[in-house]
Amino acid sequence: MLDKIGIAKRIAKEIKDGYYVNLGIGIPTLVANYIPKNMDVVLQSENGLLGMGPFPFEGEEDPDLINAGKQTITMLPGSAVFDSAMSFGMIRARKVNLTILGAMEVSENGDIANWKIPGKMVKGMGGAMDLVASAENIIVAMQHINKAGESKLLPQCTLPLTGINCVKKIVTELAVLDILPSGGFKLIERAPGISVEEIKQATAGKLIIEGDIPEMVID
Amino acid sequence: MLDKIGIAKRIAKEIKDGYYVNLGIGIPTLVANYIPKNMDVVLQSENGLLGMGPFPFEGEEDPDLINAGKQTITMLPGSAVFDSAMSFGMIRARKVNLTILGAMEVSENGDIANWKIPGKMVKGMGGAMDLVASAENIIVAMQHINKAGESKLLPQCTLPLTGINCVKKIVTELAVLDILPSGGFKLIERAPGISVEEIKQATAGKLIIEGDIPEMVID
Amino acid sequence: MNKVFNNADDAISDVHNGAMLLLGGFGLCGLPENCIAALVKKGVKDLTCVSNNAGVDDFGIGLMLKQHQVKKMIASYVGENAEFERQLLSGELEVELIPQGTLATRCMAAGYGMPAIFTPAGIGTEVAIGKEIRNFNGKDYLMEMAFDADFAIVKAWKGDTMGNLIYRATARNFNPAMAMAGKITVAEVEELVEPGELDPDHIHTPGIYVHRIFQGVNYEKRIEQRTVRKFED
Amino acid sequence: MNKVFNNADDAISDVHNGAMLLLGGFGLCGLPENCIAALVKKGVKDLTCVSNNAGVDDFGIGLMLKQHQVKKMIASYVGENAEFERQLLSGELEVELIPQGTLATRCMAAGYGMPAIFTPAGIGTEVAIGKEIRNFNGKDYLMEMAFDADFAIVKAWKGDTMGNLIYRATARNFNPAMAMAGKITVAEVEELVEPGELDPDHIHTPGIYVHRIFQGVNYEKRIEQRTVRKFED
Repeated sequence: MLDKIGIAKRIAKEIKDGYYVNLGIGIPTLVANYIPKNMDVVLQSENGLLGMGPFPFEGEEDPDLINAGKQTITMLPGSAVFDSAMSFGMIRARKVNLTILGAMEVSENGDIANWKIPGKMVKGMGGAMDLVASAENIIVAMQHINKAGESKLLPQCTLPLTGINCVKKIVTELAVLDILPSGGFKLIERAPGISVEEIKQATAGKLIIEGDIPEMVID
Repeated sequence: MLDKIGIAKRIAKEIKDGYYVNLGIGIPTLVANYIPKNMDVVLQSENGLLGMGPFPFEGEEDPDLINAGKQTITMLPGSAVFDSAMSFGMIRARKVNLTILGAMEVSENGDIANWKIPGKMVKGMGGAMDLVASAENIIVAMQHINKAGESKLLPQCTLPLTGINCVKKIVTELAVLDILPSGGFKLIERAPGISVEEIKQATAGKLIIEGDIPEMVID
Repeated sequence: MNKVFNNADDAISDVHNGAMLLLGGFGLCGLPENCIAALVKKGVKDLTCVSNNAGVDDFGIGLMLKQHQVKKMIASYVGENAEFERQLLSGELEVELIPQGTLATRCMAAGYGMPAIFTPAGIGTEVAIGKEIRNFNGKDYLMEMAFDADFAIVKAWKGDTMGNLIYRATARNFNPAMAMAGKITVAEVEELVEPGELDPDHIHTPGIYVHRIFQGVNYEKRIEQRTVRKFED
Repeated sequence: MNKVFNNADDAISDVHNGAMLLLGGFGLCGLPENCIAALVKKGVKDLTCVSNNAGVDDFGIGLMLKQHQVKKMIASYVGENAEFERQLLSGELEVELIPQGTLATRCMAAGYGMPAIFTPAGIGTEVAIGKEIRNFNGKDYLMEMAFDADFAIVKAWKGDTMGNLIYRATARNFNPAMAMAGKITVAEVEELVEPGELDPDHIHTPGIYVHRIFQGVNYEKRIEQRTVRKFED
């Protein structure tokens, strides 16, 4: 079973040289730490920055320089700043190659719910609806099972949707799964020590298993 | 009767302190020379400049700095450069207070034709259609009569239109006329030495004359 | 043409009860702090505020919420504010949550004279309810309307007396799109300079969009999430 | 990620016959001179060229027209070119004239992922024929579609190896909107620098929009209308 860092490391393997990547809050943010050093990857922060760098050293925080999670950050050489309208313009125009975000639920046809739980205080969708509606390639980092022990990979989402037919791949503590254009969670890899049977048990939506499913390799 | 400079001088009197003004090619360009010195007026050039200054001194021409007529120009202190999309954005959003342009024909309901003559080589509308469709306040600088001796102030335009219901005021060699919202050329002023009768003769569209028509005062 | 005001009080003196305001900033970054303080002092009420966030309890728009000055909040994310939550749950405050890109683009549309824009954000969700959906090249888009706000209130780094604005780093965020979108746009700047001191190629918001400008004072620039790394990292 | 090309020939080597190109520049100002020369040298044919103007007889797109490389020209104003006129009248060249703001905004729409925009330009004229008209708040607008071009070819003043671009004065014009709009965007710059040498706040076109970049050579920067005043003025 993967911990959060394991999920982040596995997702980092999906990143290719030259990619522009938008990382959501939570586990996706951790992915930045595991991008191979020999790759040129540019992180987009939807509040208006390309080329986001690591957190600043203590005492070097700049209140004018934050990421979409409102955290103080730095800029790398070659950064560009732009306004929110252009930021979502480039997102809508599919210039961002990969979007990684968390989810409460994902359905077997790629719908995603990650912004609202009925009965709880609603904080808002922020940029998530823009990102999922526009991105060409969306990977979701999430737990396979919620705290009540129920699967979060469902035939249909039960929570209010953030977007439809958009998620391409899911990495959980148990598995890597592709969502097929025709529908269904296609099992690609098992987490270390996890059996296909355990993944079956944890997946409420249509699970597609073809041939041997390799165990994932993480450095 | 006014010459071109007279028309430009008379139009300059319509400019108010603080105005942002777009000047078309021809007589409208001359208007810049007669804006009262004590007024802060900013000229917009739709190729992407606010704060257009006079022509450069000889030898100081900058090929990267031209106006919408492709003439070499200068920038005044407080200028701002922007791209064509924003330039027409601010035009469409009616941030430009006054647009002055030439015309081949104007109709009594404010339609304007100034871009195309059937049978002649068509050069294109440039930014004229955007300007006339968007501007809040349009003054046309034109000759009252064409070379064939026919009125250019018509019940309806005969040439292909540039825009409809848009012209607010006309200054010709003979007169200043407002176009009323309900239609009609309302005579406001006569050019020096021109009689109301002469203006009547030269105006094919509906001419509205109320009371005494003063002769215009130009410095 | 005099666009220069002495201070925030003067620049927002005619903001009326019931006005619709666009307020720049992302979280607490790039906030028009002086204008918000002046609005609180003035006590103007029944405002509709469009801003990406609603501040925190004791900073930003949170200060206006505490005084019950906001009737309706249009935002994309409002998570950091207990008083906001209380007013929302009690029904005192009306809240419309919209996607962040839609918020930015509806501002830009106003500034670019486009009455409506098309975006895929919200298709298939509750955001789409009651809105026109249109298919282009096989993809569905929502038609979203340009904002029609009485005032846009923004913060820039530098500005000149003609209203030209330059922002710094990610304090830019919603400020340029909102600056273009106000019937009256009020800009507060950290440094107000004379015409000619800003490079025309560096200006982010041309002065034609800005009606009032003043040099702000005592910027707090509070940090919402102070995240750092140690030197040994 | 290597976006840097040696020269224009390499950067446009895969422009195919029949391609649709967006070409930056206004008149002869801010023209991608090196790329145009390379396109002429390559002899690629049946191009659809979108550009505000069509150059003059012996400069700019005029050079491509002379070689009969352009099948269709989409422009707002084409007045300065005798060969253009000859080809148009003989039916060799197809021409679509569109309002200048519509041209710019259709580029921007592509770069902002908006399939269509609304503009009042052309309402009541022949430009409106066959197009959808829509009324918002009592005013009619045309719906105009975003361009869907194979290549955008632009010229900037400075750029870095990550594709970030800065333009100079009114040589900016259509270049930024077109740079955003190409499926492949090729940028030629007068000076190519390393990442970090451009101030992130000064960048006009973020590198994410630019796929190829090279440092151009031998810029002629011809002036179309040399207008000057005498010192005694």
